[in-house]
Amino acid sequence: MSMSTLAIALVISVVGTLVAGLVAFWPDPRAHRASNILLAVSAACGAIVGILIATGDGLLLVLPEALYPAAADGSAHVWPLFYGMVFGLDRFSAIFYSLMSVVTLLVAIYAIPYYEDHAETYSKPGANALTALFVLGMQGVLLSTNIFGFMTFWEIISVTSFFLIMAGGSIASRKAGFLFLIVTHLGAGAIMSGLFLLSGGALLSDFSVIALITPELPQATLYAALVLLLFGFGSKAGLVPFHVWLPEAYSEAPVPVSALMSGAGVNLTVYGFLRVLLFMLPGVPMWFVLTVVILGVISAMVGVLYAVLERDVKRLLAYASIETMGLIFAMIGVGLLAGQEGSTDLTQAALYAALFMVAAHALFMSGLFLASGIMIATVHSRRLEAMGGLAKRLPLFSGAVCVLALSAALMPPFAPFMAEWSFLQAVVGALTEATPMLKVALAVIMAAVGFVAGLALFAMVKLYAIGFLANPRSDEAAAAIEPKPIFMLPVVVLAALGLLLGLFSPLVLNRIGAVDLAPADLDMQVLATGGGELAPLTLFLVMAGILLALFLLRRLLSDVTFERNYQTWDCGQPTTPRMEYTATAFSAPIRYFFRFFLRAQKVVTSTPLTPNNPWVASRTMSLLVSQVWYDRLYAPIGSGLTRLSGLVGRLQNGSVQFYISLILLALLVTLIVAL
Amino acid sequence: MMTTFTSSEVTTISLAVSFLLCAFLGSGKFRLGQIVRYYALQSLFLAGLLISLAAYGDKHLYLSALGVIIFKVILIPAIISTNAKRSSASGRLTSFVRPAPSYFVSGGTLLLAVLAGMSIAPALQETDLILTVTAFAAMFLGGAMMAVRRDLYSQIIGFFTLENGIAILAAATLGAIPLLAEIGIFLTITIGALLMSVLSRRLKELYAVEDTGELRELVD
Amino acid sequence: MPFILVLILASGAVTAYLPLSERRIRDLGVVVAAVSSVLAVYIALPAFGVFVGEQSLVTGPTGVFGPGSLWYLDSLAAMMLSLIALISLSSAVISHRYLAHEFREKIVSLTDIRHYYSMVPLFVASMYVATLSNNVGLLWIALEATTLSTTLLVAFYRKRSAIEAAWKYVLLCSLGISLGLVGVLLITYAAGQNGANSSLLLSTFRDIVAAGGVNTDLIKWAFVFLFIGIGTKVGFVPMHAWLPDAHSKTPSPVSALLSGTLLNVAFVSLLRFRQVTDMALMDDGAWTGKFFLVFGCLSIVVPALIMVIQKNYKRLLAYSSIEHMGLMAFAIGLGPAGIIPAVMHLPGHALLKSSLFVGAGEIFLTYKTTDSAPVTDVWKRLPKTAVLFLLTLLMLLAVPPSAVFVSEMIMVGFGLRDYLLPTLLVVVALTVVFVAMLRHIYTMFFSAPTVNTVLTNGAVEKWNVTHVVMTIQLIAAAVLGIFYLTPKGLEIMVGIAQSLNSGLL
Amino acid sequence: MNPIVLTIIQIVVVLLIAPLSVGLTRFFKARFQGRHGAVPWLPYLTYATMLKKENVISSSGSWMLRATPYAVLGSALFLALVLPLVATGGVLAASSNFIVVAAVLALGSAFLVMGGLDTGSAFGGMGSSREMTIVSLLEPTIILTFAAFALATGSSAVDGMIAGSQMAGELLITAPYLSLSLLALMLVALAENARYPVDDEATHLELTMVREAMILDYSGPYLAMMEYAAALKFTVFALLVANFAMPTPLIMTSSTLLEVLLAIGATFVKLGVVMFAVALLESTIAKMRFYRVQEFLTGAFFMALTGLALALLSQLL
Repeated sequence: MSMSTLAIALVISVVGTLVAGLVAFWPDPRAHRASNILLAVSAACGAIVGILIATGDGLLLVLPEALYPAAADGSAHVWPLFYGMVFGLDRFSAIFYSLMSVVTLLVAIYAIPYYEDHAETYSKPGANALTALFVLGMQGVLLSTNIFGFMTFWEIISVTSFFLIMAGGSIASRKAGFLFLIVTHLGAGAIMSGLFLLSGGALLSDFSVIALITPELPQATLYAALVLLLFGFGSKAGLVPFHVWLPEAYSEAPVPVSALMSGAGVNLTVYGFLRVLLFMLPGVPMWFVLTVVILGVISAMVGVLYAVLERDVKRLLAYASIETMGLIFAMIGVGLLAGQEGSTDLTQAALYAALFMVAAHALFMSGLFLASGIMIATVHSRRLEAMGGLAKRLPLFSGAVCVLALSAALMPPFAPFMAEWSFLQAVVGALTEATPMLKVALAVIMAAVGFVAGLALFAMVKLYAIGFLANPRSDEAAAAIEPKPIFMLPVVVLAALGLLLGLFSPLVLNRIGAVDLAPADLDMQVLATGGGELAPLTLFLVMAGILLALFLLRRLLSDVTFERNYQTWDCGQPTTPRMEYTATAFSAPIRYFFRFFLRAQKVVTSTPLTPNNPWVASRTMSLLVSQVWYDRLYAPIGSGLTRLSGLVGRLQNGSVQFYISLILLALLVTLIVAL
Repeated sequence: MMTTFTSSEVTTISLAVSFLLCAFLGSGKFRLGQIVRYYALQSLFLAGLLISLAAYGDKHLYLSALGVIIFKVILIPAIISTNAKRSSASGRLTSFVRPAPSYFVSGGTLLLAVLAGMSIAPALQETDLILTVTAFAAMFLGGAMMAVRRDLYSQIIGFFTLENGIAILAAATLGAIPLLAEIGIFLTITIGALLMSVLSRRLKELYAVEDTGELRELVD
Repeated sequence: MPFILVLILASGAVTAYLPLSERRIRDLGVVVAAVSSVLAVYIALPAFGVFVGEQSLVTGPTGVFGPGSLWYLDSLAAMMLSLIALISLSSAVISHRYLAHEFREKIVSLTDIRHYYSMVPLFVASMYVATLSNNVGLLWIALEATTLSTTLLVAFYRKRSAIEAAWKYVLLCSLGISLGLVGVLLITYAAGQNGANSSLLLSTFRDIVAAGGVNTDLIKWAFVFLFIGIGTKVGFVPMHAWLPDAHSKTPSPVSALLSGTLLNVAFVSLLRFRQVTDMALMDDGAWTGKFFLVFGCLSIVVPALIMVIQKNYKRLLAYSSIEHMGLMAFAIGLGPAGIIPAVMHLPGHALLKSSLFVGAGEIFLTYKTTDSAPVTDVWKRLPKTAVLFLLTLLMLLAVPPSAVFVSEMIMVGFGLRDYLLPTLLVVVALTVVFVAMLRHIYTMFFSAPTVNTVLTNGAVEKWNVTHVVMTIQLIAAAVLGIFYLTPKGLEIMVGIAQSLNSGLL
Repeated sequence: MNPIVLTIIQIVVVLLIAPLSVGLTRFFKARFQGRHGAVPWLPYLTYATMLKKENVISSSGSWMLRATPYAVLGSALFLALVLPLVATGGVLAASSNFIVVAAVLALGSAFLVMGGLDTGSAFGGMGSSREMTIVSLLEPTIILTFAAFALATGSSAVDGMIAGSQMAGELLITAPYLSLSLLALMLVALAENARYPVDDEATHLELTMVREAMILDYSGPYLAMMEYAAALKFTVFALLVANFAMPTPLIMTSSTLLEVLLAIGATFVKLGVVMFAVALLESTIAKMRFYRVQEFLTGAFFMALTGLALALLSQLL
């Protein structure tokens, strides 16, 4: 595929998204389908280009040059717009581009039936146009190679997602929208300031140019820039102290939007963070790396703990997203830490494991959000308590969701496990000859990853089991029917992709450059790092083989084929669906074991039914999970700001004499100070 | 009209001192009629000062003295008093500070003005110190009057005392401003006076408001 | 040439008192505004040559009208002229519909309309003079004339709060401007000290000061008085108290003019004086830069905080004007190169802010109050105005395609290089403003309709002239934003900035 | 002797002696408590009869209820195939990486939990919630224990750990600091197989049983598969712990027929010893209240952590 055809395909994908946004406003009722199909097609183009460049050996696509063959005197064709800015896709950004395009493709397909079913809450043209703009913003961020382009499209993303979150129109979505707006706008300001600090205030300097400037930057500006960038990217990724907006925003946004934001939007923060750290900065100070590791680990733990407690499907997934992002940032931190301490192969393995985890996260998280959309649509409520019994009624759909849930819980044959495996194996391998400080850090990291993996399994099993199994706990769940195939397609495809990515992870990793994580000489079947190997395909074949053998053996040994259905054993007391274990009950032990941190208040009120017999009483139990971060960190800042502005507001107290004396005072003070 | 050249400094200083005296006394009075009359007297002394300066300075000062007499001695006091009478505004003026201490406040501002005058004196080489001090004194007195007084009319008079101070400063430093600018400034000041008195009359007639204390509705 | 312009506008003012019907006066008002705008742009054309690139970017110290003339026109003045022309024309067109609506509902009488159509041309004329005048005395008179001509407009609605706002406006601005007069006198005296020249021409000041040997601490005294005096007109924070009252009480077309052009005219005249001071102090704007930096930061942070608890949507827009003036001053304070983002910011803010005030006027006509509480469910009742208002607001809050985004990014870029902490403070304040304004407008637009909003019997809002004007100015700001990105655009903006500091890159 | 034969020998031996292990523990416990107790090979008969029994399935269950037996038994079988129980260097030894082993364990438990919940009864729910808590809180302990072993023996495949130490003689003598990790592994084994301090596998008291509650609703062949899976997992853990303690008599590719018989005999002996120890433990201590199991799990975790720290320190000396 020559460069110009690739460039044309890339331009088609970008222009297609823009046109999709415009088509959304077409008065014709078919505009909704047309806009989404167009978006899907352009995303498909983008995916193909992305994959080709990512797996191509060192291909670098620079847009204006690739489109027009260089002019005779070799001066590249300068685009009149954007100060002759250059847009391009190198191998690193191509990985994210292809990921984002795949997720957009599937979400666009999913959006067609979704918005038609929810026509009364969301205005279709508005939602489609904003989604198209959102995707355009993401494409722009990945394509732009200088600060101005990066920040312009970053701002487009935050504004469009702000409006998308509020599309629902409810009070809660408005509150979530504004909380989102505050954090992302501050984050965007921080990123802009950080980048400007690095580039010495030059607006249009290319990232490669900045890489030349940064080595001589004075220590103070470098540190200030690093802190600002960590805050900027960390807050958008949902690292702990700034994560409070994420569950609100993801649960209030319409399902396709939250799938897009968690599947593709969050990856941009990792892209930006790595683009700055790996491509722009010569080296990173030790304290910064340690903060990244600690922040990552804490976010993972907090995210997983709240995911275990959560009873609202979308909030549970949002916390799961925080947990995975925490893991990714921890992996990046460990990679950088190893780089500092000199064990180079751990650096490469950890960074590529983080990249692979980002890819896996994009697939399973968007899949789970799309699936949660279907679950909520069937039950008309986001509470896990109202679901149940869906597996019996929607077998194929629940199969796909089971696959997605297991891959989210880092279970073997799926992609996230491969990323976690290569990271942990690299850590174990590096333990032997690491410096003492690194040894301690790696030991703590291993314990943390184990802890998080365990509780992630707990959360995902809870999500799947309480959501799908046992008897339906509401009549909508009882009346559930298999969703339309077009709804099911994206979920099933994402589940299958997760499995395929897992099985062929050595091939994929080798193609995107992790050469010694998946060495070519083992014909790209084996992940080998830190002294351990894992052949995902053979592992899968062994497991499948065992299951098959068991199936045959069972058929052989017991010729009992007839299954007699009978009600569950209930020691004589007929059981009702209300007696089943709900999400709250299922997570009770964890809530008890971590009560010092979670501080969940459980209130049980019992009202005696008959006056004379106190034992016969109806008990209601309510659980309030206090948002530690919100009450301790965000509420005080909010009230402080309003108090301060009340104070300043008194400046305008209405008396003319006060204003006159203000002016004269200003005059006197300036005279004294200035002269 | 003393034309003796030698004693011109003496006359300008005496006129400046008497100008300052009127301004100082005016700042203590609490009847509308009185402060308007003191303002007119003060402008008269200003005109005299200009004439004495013109004696050995620039010939245009005569014209500006004439302008001062027409506009500041006759026209502005007339506008203010007719407007006050037509809207039957009560002559009594109100202030944050009772009459006795208000002299104390004016004394303080005079001291501040002397300080300011002294500090700027080295920069203004030629102009003699007395004139700059009187200019700053008039400005600060006007400013203090605007800040301390509560009722509408005394704020107008305070503003015009400040205006007189600036006129003295202009005369002291620049001698004569080109005619076009001089007339322009006089016109704008009179229109200013007209507008302020129209507003205070409207406030008095429509809402019986004389005291800016009641004008405190626009608050954040 | 500028005399003719002033003459036309003065005649417009006079004709307002002719015995014509109310409709004729309004039509005449629009005609006068149209003619004066065309003439103003025609006057500015020679300096426009700059944009077409024939002449050298800087029209030299003498400006288009030659050395000794009363007027001075360079690319900055040309930009200001065209801005005033555009916004005064749009304001006239809007007031044609606005006053017709008010007259029909018996809120304003015929004499009020006569007053209106006599004051507005005078106000526009004084702004033109203030932009063009080379003579310092004339500049001062023009600034004072703008205050006097708008006082009656502030007191247009016979309500008590309007007259209170007018009283404060005229008192505070006259006090400020007279302090400015002290500064003008001192600077003329300083310039005239060695050679006994009595000309009040800014261009001659520049030559004398450039020659050197001027008494610098007198210039410093003069600049302090000038900064505080004209700063009151621009609305920097400690002297801003009159601005929210005045801008929220005037009828919306006038407050569009006030916020859109008057603040900018005062700011430009302050910059003219600053140029003379910088030349005298020969320190490349370091000493004066401190003023702009400190007052700029104050003027961003204080309005940002007050906007959080603001209850009145027109006052919200007025505080946003103070904040944007603060932003421009902050940009200037960042050093000689800071003039470029300030000059880029000026047209963007003027276009967007006047369009927002026009939109606010439209909301005022339907809801009859400027308090935000009773104004609800605007999205459904006034769909066209709401969409345009929201888009313009987003553009004002620096969302990418707008000119304000480009200027703010350059500003932060320069700011971070040498003033890290103030710039971070400004970025945080910008976020507070972003959220406060959007939440305020969002609750107004999307809240559930309360009982009194069902005034008109559900009549769907028709496409009227306000929307045309808002769309034009919205598109203009977006095109300006894109224009800044092209190399030609940047080159022209640097050209305009050079008219303030010829030593620029 | 090529690896395939080794794996076959191992799988045959382990599959045969699995029910025996459960039988032996019950037999020894009975004898400790002064009862005659059933014959040790009774489980063989119970599983055989169960396979013939009619299969009654709860009407509220979905396809998960039918898939769970296969998954649970599959994961147990996988461990039996992969881990170095009777022979080391088997054909599947390559995929016995300790992270994979931990994950497959967790996968098996996850399906067990989901099966328990699917019946929709309160008992199944309670058992599943408790089992899931134990499994997820054990995850870090398993990883740290095996990490310590990997660090000490240099290979992160469990097979390599045992094979490496087998050549170098007894593991514990050469690396005494691993005794803490071995202890942690024992605690993990007890928790994973529903043994005494955490859960009592023989009880039917609704409020205490954890694993038993989850398989309450199975019958016929599915119940046989679940019981057999539990027994198999128990044997796997028993032999693994025994091998870590005393790795020598294991079949290797180079061992002759005599050594093979010797190793198989040793496996029986090892199994007997471990079962005796477990029975002794179960007869002496009382079962922990579930909400105190947290201390047990934290204890195991810190033991594993200190084990790893000791292994790291030992590297430095």
